[in-house]
Amino acid sequence: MSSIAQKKGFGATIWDFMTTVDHKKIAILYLISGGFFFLVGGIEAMLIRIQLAKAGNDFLSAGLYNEIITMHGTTMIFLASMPLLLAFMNAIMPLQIGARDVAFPFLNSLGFWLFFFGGIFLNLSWFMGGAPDAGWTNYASLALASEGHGIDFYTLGLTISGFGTLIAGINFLVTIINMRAPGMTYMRMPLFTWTTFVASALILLAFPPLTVGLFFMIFDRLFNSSFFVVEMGGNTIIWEHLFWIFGHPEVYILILPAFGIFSEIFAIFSRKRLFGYTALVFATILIGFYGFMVWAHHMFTVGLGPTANAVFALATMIIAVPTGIKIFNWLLTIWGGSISFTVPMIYAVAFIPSFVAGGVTGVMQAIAPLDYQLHDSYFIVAHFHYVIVGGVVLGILAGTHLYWPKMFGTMLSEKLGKWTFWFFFIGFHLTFFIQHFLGLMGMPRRVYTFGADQGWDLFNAISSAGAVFMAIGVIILLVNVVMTTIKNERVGNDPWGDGRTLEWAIPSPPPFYNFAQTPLVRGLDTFWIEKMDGNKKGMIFAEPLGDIHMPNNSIIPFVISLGMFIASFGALYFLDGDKPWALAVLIIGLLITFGSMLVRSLKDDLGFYITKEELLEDAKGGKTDGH
Amino acid sequence: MMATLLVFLAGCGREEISTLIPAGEVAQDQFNLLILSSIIMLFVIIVVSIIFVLAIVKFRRSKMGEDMIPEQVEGSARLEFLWTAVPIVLLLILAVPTVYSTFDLADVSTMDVQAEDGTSSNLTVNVTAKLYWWEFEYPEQGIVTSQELVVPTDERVYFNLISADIKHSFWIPSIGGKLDVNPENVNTFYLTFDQQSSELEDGVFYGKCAELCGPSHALMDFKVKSVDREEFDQWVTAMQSEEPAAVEGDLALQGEELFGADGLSCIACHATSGVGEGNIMQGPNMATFGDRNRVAGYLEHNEENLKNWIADPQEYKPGNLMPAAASLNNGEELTEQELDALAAYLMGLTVEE
Amino acid sequence: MAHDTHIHVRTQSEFEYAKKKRADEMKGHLATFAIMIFLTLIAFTMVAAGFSTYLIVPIILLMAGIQVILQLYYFMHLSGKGHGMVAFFLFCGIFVAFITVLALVTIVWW
Amino acid sequence: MDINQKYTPQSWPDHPETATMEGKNKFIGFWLLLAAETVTFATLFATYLALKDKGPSGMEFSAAGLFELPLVFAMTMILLTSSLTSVYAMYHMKNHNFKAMQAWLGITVLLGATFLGLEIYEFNHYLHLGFGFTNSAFSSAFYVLVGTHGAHVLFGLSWFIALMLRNAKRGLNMYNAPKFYLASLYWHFIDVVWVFIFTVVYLMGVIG
Ligand code: HEA
Ligand code: HEA
Ligand code: HEC
Ligand code: CUA
Ligand SMILES: [Cu+2]
Repeated sequence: MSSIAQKKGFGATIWDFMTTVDHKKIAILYLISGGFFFLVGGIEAMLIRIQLAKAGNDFLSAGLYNEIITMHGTTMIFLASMPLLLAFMNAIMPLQIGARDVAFPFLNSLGFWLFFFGGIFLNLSWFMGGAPDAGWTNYASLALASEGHGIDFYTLGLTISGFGTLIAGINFLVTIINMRAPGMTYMRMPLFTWTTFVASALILLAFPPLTVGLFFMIFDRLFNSSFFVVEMGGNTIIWEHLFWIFGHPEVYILILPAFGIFSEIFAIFSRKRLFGYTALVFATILIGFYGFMVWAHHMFTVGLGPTANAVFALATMIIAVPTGIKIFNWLLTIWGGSISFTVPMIYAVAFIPSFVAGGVTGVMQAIAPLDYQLHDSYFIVAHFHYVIVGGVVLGILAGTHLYWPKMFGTMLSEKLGKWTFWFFFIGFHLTFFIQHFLGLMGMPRRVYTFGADQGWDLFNAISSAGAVFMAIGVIILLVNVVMTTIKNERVGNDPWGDGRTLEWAIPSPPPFYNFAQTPLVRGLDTFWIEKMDGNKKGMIFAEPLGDIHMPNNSIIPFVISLGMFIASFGALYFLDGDKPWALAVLIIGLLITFGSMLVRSLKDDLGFYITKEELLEDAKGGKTDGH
Repeated sequence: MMATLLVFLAGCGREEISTLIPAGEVAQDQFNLLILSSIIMLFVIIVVSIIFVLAIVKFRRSKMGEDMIPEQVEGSARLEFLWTAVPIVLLLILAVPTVYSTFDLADVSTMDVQAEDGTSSNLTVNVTAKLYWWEFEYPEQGIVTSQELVVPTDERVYFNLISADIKHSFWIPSIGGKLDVNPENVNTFYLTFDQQSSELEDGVFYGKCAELCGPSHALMDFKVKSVDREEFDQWVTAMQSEEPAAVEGDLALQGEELFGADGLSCIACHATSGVGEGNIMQGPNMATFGDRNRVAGYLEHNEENLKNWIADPQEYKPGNLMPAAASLNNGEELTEQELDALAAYLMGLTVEE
Repeated sequence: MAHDTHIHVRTQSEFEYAKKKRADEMKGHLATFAIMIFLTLIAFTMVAAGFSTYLIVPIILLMAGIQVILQLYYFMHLSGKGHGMVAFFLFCGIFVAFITVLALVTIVWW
Repeated sequence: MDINQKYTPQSWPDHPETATMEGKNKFIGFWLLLAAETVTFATLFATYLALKDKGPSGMEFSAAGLFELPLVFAMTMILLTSSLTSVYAMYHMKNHNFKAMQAWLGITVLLGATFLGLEIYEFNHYLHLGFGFTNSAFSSAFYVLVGTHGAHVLFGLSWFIALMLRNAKRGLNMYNAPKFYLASLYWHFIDVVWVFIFTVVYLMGVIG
């Protein structure tokens, strides 16, 4: 079943994607669905900005507005940013460490489908009686009081997709621990692999508190328990703690892989080795570590008392140090380099001032007494969009341009790319810079309207205008994707010409087994080393050409996730009284899930072999090897 | 530069609500922290920007030549040390006032201190947040008001905050930072009001609910009247007089009738006397309605808005807990005349002369 | 990858030695088990005997801690070869677990 | 790896659970999962401690009044012993003695099932007393914490049983050795959690 035997046709392609366990195809699935959700979240953002464009606007009703901000935040964080980053991790990380696939290809597929069905489930709330409306933080007292099933869609949907993410995290960790090519020591791993590693570790330890919190919420709302019911002795602050014990590491789960992408870009397009590689690695680990000790900075105004506030304030400030180390090492990387301003590079360059601006406002918020003023005001909205849009989204856009040729074998247009950049970048600052001042001028966040008597009209109008620029930028990107896909000009191994790491040593897109022979790694930036040594092949090999063992495709992950999806509807309507079928649906769903898990564990799935002959055949098939 | 920028921006915000124009000691402390941290942050941004701009200007490929392969530098321990140490120093500068202020602002030890004559020396207000409105009880004075907080200037006022339903957050931007109003426990803090609100264009400071609490979260406003101690004492005395001021005029008398138990029973939820305890009635206390700055906390204070509100409260604050007048009137809409009467009555409720 | 595991047949003496080592190890496990039972007995007895709460709580928590270490290091071979990363992550987990518990018993407030 | 490859005690490797790449992956992945489970249970414990004895005013049940130690003591002893028996099973697995391994696993399963039976009895007893899941924050936290542990026991038992049945005819090989090993790790982990449950919930509960 080498590439020669691949079936064609639309139905077959769909089936292939539904059953695939190949990390590169799963990456594409993540990219498409994450991209889709990004558009959904973006449209929600546009609705927000339209509503706030002028004082007393009645474009959206109060209740609907709350649903939209909740879904905007939830969608962007859980269903857009994270999967898009997981897409790059899947596509690139195994290549960077010279592996044939991730450690658990089957689980990789399961992780994707769980995320996907969770996301769909969450968004179906729009069509089934209303979306969640208690903010993406879903604070317990409001969430329990919320009518309808919106909150239940939130809790169940996030539970399912959370499991998917947890599986992905474990998978990447094991891959990096166990599957590195010979010679690829930890301190030779590319920075994107490192950030994937740390982000996955954060996923591993941060998602359980969220899941437990979500379960409490599910039990409270659907099965009458009383974790958060104050009259019954419950305590809503527990939810806040659990949410933020998860929530703060979560923002580093988002930013670290983006840091990784930028690290690659700075090195590639300055033609220079990363300055202070070791420092960058340790800064990454430190950020991950501190990330677990600062969550209560989201809760300064809760009333935890001055001791707790002071401790968490100081702990939070410390994070500026490792982050600063990263910033300065990047600056020193481009310093003395030979900078080529390709699209990925302009994103990376633009990221530095944007992110620093967002980071320093974070440190201001860490000053607890000052945060009493800033908390829940538009200053916060400005802060986190600066770090998220100026860090994570720019990282995703940069990564899209950088890795597009590796994933699809064709380049995105540089010219359109620059247009996207300028629209998006200008729009971004226009939208969010001014929001700092709105916050300082007393505007609370999460307000669906504001009076003309508050003095916030002008700045809100400017902010809304900026959002339009961002939307134009995104639309140009879509046009770019469509046009270059139609043109489909094929590229070689190293389309940027200055690739440094292993993924650039193999064809774009790589064959499904990645490396015909496992490479031997001789140092940091191994492809660069080989290139400099004049090695035409771009790598040396650790093993002779031989048979390759590959896993079989499977539909089971899809079915397991589908079962959970169905069961969730049962759980959702379980206590409704007028819906006796709910229990049946719950049981059927669980049966599908557990049944398919049983099939999986009873049926041995030993994979198959690609023979040496097939590999040789494939190599002759004429994949170009770059310039 | 940041400071001048802030001064410039202060012109943009409204003094009733902007944190940039502090009108109380607490807000002033916080504003000072804002300035201090802004300067430090600006310094950080400038340093980064200088290196950044120099780098991207000096080292473009068009200048370096297409084939130039830069030296592959590994790093520099000295530089690493430098940019670890300098931020730490900057953070230490921030850390000291942070810790000091955190404890200072949380210090309520003088709250129950008794003066010589046995009365408590500082004013305490019990704030109850309810779905979209605020109630202020003055326990030592034995009075209750709602929607508008009245406080003396130039002294510490202590607040006990509790929610009657879900979580809210109590915020008067120009007076001081917010504190959450939780359902399970009382939060306590203090504020000082250094300016009389009558000097403001609108005559009141604006207070906000700062925690998402449902559809009308955006409208859960309250107003603050800060007056000097003398005036405050007068106000308290007026509130304490058992009998509400006599109702004058036929229309208003008809309104009183409608409002009462034999009419629409508005009185079941709305007390009209300021004497009493907090957190008992389902609706706002009306004793000072005529003196208010707004209707329902945010609508301009005129009869038109008042009548509209009474006729259909949901239209103005979606999800609030006041029933539409029709449902109190056996399903029939109130006539224009009845609304006029209610409005006349309510507008006449006042304790100021 | 997986397919290249080669099979190594041991000589008789190698085999005997390995077997003996395992048997010794098993004896150690039995001793570990005895200690665990003993610790449990102490814990229950202390409570049954009704000592002061301030005395009991730290001691039974200590007993629990020791038992966990015994389980991890003896029954689950956490110090064994190839457990380095695993132990690191487990301790990270324990660290997060610890601060979570600490936070919820101290600053949910009251 | 060939699933039909037959081994003798002599050719059986010292660490069959990590002798193959798949085995090693599973091994590491499973330990990572246990790290995540540690956090999960910590969260449950933390919530339980925060909500201990919290309930509506006039709540009838508190930890000190409810829990009875003799039953818990019996359950503890049974579960601890089952930990030992699973160690025996692994001992025989390393010796490539399939029959003995299955036998010890069988004993482990029996002990585990007894434990679970007692736990069900205990819950049932509380329910009869009127201490239900929805009574109070305390009851919710109690049932969810101890119940989650019970669910883990149930899962562990099912896992053992499935492995024993599935491999009854095949004997030990490199493909299933890691699975047996992981199941036994899981069983130890369950025991670890129980140590904290009996200490924190029951012992500390009884002393108030
Ligand atoms: C990618 C996401 C991301 C990132 C990276 C960060 C990074 C940081 N965040 Fe942010 N944050 C969010 C996403 C993020 N945040 C979100 C989504 C919220 C709101 C959630 C909600 O309520 O809905 C939030 C809210 C939030 C709050 C709560 C505010 C409130 O609600 O009251 C605080 C308070 O301390 C905070 C602090 C910080 C700090 C100190 C950093 C630091 O990591 C920043 C470090 C970086 C730098 C400081 C710049 C570079 C450093 C140098 C150049 C060195 C020199 C610098 C100094 C000496 C200062 N953040
Ligand atoms: C990854 C996270 C992320 C991202 C990328 C964004 C992106 C944006 N966000 Fe938001 N945001 C959050 C996370 C994020 N946000 C969170 C967590 C909250 C808090 C929620 C809460 O309070 O609970 C929030 C809240 C929030 C608010 C505050 C709402 C309030 O408090 O009342 C605002 C207001 O301006 C806003 C605006 C925007 C804008 C304009 C963008 C823009 O950058 C968006 C740019 C994207 C587009 C413009 C896409 C446009 C697409 C098209 C036009 C597609 C065309 C369609 C087809 C061809 C099909 N966001
Ligand atoms: C079930 C209780 C209830 C009844 C009966 C009721 N109200 Fe209200 N009323 C409320 C509540 C609750 C609010 C606060 C709503 C908010 O701001 O969210 C309120 C607010 C008001 C306000 C605005 C208060 C302010 O301080 O600005 C007015 C005026 C008012 N009610 C008049 C009336 C009149 C007139 C009637 C009788 C026709 C009436 N109410 C009957 C509960 C009630
Ligand atoms: Cu009350 Cu928002
Ligand atoms: Cu945070």
